[in-house]
Amino acid sequence: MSTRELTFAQAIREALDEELARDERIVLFGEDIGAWGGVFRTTEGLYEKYGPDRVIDTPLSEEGYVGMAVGIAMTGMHPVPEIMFGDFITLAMDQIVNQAAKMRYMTGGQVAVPITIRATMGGGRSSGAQHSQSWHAWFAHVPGLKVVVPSTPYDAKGLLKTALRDPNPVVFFEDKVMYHKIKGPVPEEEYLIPFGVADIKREGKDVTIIALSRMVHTALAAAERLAQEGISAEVVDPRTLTPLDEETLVQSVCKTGGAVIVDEGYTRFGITAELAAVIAKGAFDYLDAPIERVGAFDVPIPFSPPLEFATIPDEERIVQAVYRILEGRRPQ
Amino acid sequence: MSTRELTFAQAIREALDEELARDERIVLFGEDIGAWGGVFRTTEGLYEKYGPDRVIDTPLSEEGYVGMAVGIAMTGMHPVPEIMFGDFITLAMDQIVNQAAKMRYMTGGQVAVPITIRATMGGGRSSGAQHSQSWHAWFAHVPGLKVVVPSTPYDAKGLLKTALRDPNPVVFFEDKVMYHKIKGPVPEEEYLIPFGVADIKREGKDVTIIALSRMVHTALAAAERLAQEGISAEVVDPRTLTPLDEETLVQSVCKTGGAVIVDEGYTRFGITAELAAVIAKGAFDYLDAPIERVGAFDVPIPFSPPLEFATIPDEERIVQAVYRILEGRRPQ
Amino acid sequence: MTERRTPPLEPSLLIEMYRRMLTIRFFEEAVFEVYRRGWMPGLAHLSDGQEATPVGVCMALRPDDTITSTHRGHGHIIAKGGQVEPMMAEVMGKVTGYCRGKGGEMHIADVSLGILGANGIVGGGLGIAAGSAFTAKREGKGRVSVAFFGDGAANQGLWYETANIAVLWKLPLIYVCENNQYTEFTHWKKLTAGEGLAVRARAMGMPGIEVDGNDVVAVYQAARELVERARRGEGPATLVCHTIRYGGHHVGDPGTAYRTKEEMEEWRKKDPIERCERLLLETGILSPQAIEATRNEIYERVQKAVEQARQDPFPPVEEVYEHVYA
Amino acid sequence: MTERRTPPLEPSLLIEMYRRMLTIRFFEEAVFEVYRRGWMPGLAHLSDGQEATPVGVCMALRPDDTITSTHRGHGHIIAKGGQVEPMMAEVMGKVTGYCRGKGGEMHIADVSLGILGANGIVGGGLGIAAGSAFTAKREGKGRVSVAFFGDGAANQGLWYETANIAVLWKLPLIYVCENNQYTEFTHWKKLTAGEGLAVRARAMGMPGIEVDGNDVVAVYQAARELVERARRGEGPATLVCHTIRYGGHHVGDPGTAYRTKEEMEEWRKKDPIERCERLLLETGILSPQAIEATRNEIYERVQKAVEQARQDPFPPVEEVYEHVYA
Ligand SMILES: Cc1ncc(C[n+]2csc(CCOP(=O)(O)OP(=O)(O)O)c2C)c(N)n1
Ligand SMILES: Cc1ncc(C[n+]2csc(CCOP(=O)(O)OP(=O)(O)O)c2C)c(N)n1
Ligand SMILES: [Mg+2]
Ligand SMILES: [Mg+2]
Repeated sequence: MSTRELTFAQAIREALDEELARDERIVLFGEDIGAWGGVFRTTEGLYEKYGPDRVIDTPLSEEGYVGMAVGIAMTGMHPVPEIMFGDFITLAMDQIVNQAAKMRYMTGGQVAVPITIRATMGGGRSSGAQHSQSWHAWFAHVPGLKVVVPSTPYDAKGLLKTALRDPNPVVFFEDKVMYHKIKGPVPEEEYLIPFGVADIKREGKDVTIIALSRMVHTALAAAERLAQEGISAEVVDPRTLTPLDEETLVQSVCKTGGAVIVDEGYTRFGITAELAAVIAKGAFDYLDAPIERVGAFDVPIPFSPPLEFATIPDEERIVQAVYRILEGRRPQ
Repeated sequence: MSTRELTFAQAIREALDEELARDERIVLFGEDIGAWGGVFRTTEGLYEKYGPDRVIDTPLSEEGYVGMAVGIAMTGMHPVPEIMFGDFITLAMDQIVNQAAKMRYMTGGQVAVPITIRATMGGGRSSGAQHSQSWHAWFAHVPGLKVVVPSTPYDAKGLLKTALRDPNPVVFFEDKVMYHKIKGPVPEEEYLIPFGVADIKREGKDVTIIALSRMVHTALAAAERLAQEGISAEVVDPRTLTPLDEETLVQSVCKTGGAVIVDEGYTRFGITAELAAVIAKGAFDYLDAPIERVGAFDVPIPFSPPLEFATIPDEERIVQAVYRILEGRRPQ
Repeated sequence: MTERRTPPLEPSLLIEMYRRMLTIRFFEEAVFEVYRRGWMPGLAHLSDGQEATPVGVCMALRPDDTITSTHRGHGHIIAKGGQVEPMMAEVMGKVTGYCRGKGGEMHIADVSLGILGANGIVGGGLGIAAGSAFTAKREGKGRVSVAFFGDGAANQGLWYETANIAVLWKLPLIYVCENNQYTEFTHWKKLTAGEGLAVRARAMGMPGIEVDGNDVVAVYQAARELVERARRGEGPATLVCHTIRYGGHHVGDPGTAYRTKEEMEEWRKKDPIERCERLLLETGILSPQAIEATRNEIYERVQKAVEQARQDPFPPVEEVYEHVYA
Repeated sequence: MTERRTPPLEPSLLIEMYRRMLTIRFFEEAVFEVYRRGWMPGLAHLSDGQEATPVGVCMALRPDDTITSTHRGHGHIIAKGGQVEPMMAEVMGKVTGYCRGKGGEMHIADVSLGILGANGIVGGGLGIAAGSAFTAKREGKGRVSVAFFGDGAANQGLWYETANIAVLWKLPLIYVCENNQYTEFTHWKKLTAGEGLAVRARAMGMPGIEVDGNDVVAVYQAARELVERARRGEGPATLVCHTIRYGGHHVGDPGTAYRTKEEMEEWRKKDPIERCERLLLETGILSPQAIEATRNEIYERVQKAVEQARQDPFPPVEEVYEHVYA
């Protein structure tokens, strides 16, 4: 297998490109995704290659074009609406939650609704409170949806290709800060990554750090720092939230006896809560200290950099959480 | 103090009535809440009493009238938009999450946004997948909002009056099954219930059942059954999710050593996850068995009664969860 | 004998329209009875009185054309070819229902007939309808998509957003607004600014036509023209049909508190089925005996559907986890 | 000496318009420079070229009238009386900013001046504007509410929903659509069906007026009429102002890929500030020297604001938890 280094954005683009070529039922929709190539360049060149009938610029009408995508999916195509900033997904909630997620069930299995909704997430760009949010927890709470939160170019490509072949609505969250900053190896050969399979991004034995999307990189940096101090942290990336690979998460914590859960979404009633609850139960007899949750501060994301950076989980907060676990560890 | 028995709907109506009389900045908005008195009769007679300028029928435009409420609140009034079925709140998500919840923060504290959004929740009425959902977990995840989930007429009235005096956006969830079925004592005299104070609905010592909204009654029935078997269950009702009275929940579990958490929302990434995570941490050294979570099945709510009733937590599921905890209890 | 009127349409077409309208009427009356007797769970939203609109529109459609329906959807489904037996079973939550009891009264669908679901979110189906029109255009086979919705739904932003896109992309989409005068319990004029949806549609750049929604022939003729136009690739249109529902907003509402007796009597004079019956008689297409026989036949069928549905089993509890994902 | 033109408006008013437009222009140019030098975090959305619209509209307003602004909002804020010093500090995320650095470039607000916030959700402020109009009507003091938004925002369903309500309830609301020809990188005609928002507004039952958005006098006169009408209780209106932004969609976009040089040259000929300058000279309201002095004065003020903002501190980290709740 030959590999190259691709950025996160390039990996996304390549997945779209390959699947557009493979399956002509796939159609992309979004604001300025066509001639302009997408504000984050994830659709660059696709308009030229597949034409205005496959890569479609929409009016500024999120509810409208996501709603249309539901009908397009129900009539045999596979639409891929893009939500430029995940913050705007609020406008399309009804169509995603009450329409896309339920149509199969409400019809007693008569239809499939293959939609891949691509949405961004993540702060740290000084974009203010309405362009920095991460709402993946909402969708993980909705039956009928699948939720994907890739952390590397490799995962992004493999998981997006899987989404584009899935007969169900998938909400695919891309951390916009990773688009051009995160590079990684991606094989030339085609590959798919199944949903529901967590990935151990770093092996370790003293503590488990569970992290997703961009926070995986922050967790890996924290693990590196901890390694210098002789602490061996395992970093586990669930990769998809629905389905969730509970087994791998629980097993890792059973092995290490401690868990720090890291997510860029808000802490309260967020991703870290579910993962903590699952692990607290699954690894009940193995936990040596309370699970630590590291999420965004529960405040609208502020613009000013010193404030914004304080709200988003960083290496330091993860390291401190690990310290708390190791201190709290009961004598064995 | 003299008390009467009021239904849940009557208690809501009385809170609205008293506050409309007290504060003329309060204005109610919603679909058929005026001359018709509301499809659940919670605004009955208010139109006649306060007139069409205070109790206002809106077009079928949830995004529009909730959006307007934000501007009304920012200019000194206290609007009370009603979402007839909580399922429709999807349509107003942007205005609630990106506007109401953030305006104060984004302006550096220049404005307050006193909105009380009344929304229903709850299934069990054979209303189908789009008229039975309970989305309170979403809002509890959003900084800037407060979330109230009353379980009794007494709590509903006292908490709604507090909401109507709160300078912040409050999402107030009323389980529609309780409106006419649940009756309880309500004092004639005025009273308020502060946010963030959990209420122990039944004292017990063997296990803690945490439940909210209508599930409190299901939990109380389960506790009654358990009592017959000699098991003493404490039932704790958090009453508000934001702010959350973590201390009372944790203390109860420290006392009993076991927790069952019951909520009518979906289980995955829902309310039970946060409460479980908070308790698993706060009562880490006191838990004798893993926390049990009892939520709705993770499926769109089905119409057919045998299916629908299976999805919603009932007495039996709570009792079984308690059994699992007591069996799993380690020798002390 | 008096002079016979000339039939405005093919006799076979008129007969089929009559049959479908009757089926809707008897179905709705049966559902009311089923509700009254406690044989169904929940509530039902009936469309008796409004029969001419769905039938007039759907008779202008091909089998492969699609429709989206509403909370008041039984008529749309029958008009597009839905069968009363699995409909009635669905109303009662039985496993033999169109949706195996999972959808219920408000969500009956037969996707194989091009019925892309009914919607409990008022206006919620407009996106689906526009999406189906997108696929239809892509397929290039002249298929069209129809969105049924009410006067209340017409004030939802989704209409505006999809209308803009449909005109821009020339989608074969017909918006059929059934103006039954009320949005729940409030008159549409209290909730609708300006002259209504037909005028708004024109401002969006598409034809906006209004017809007597109780005249099945008029509805058919207007729909046909707009459908043919859409098939030719000339884009979307809006058809507003003025009508009334005889019953309340749902079976628990007598419908009398906000509407006057006089108002309803005026509407009863314009009953779509009686008008169609008169036409069939006056044109000699059907004899009084044939009318009687047709009524009996359809009535019996609906009653049998009720009896059968009552016998049918509820879905087994194991099915609760099925059909969440494909 | 040539004949002098008669001033179309009070000289003092014209001077104030000129000053505000200049302030906007110099402010935007300064922000660009601040961005280029890396003195601000994030991006900025500039409105140079569009100055006549906010100024023409806001000069028709009273201090207690409110406006809602957009992601491209600096002009609205200055036009409504906002001060460049706390604006520039906000752009740089400093604690001395209007919003203590929490809002940022896209969310500058001074509620005491009736500026009810700018919005990063395109179209998201329309509800707030309609709500303010509701309160204004309730207060009965003739106050009006103005919603600024772009040609792109005009396709959001929220416009439709609030327009319906505003007409029904006769709210004193002026929708001001700044059609700067582009929604990000796509021409508005590719995204807008029909003839545009003015026509749609009329279909909703309110006046829909279009003006040359680069002619501050024309904008003022049109706005004034609609504002006075609203003050009299005659309800909402829509004013579409045609204009252009000189720069890109944001400071990182040169704005050249999707617009031609010729197109931009045509627009430059219609520069709102030059036109106003010519008017001031031709009417003798200001001498060339006075023009020069005004330009220098305002330029200096903006430069000083930049210097000061650079010195100002960031907010202390403790403030992160403040202002979530009141
Ligand atoms: C989004 C949404 N809002 C409110 C409701 C509650 N509701 C059900 S039917 C209805 C009125 C619908 O009026 P119209 O569109 O005219 O249809 P009709 O009932 O007259 O057939 C309302 C408000 C709903 N189901 N969905
Ligand atoms: C709801 C929403 N969708 C998309 C965007 C991304 N976006 C920012 S500005 C813009 C174009 C806005 O166009 P217009 O309303 O014409 O305003 P202009 O930028 O031309 O001033 C878009 C699509 C957004 N901020 N909000
Ligand atoms: Mg109606
Ligand atoms: Mg524009």
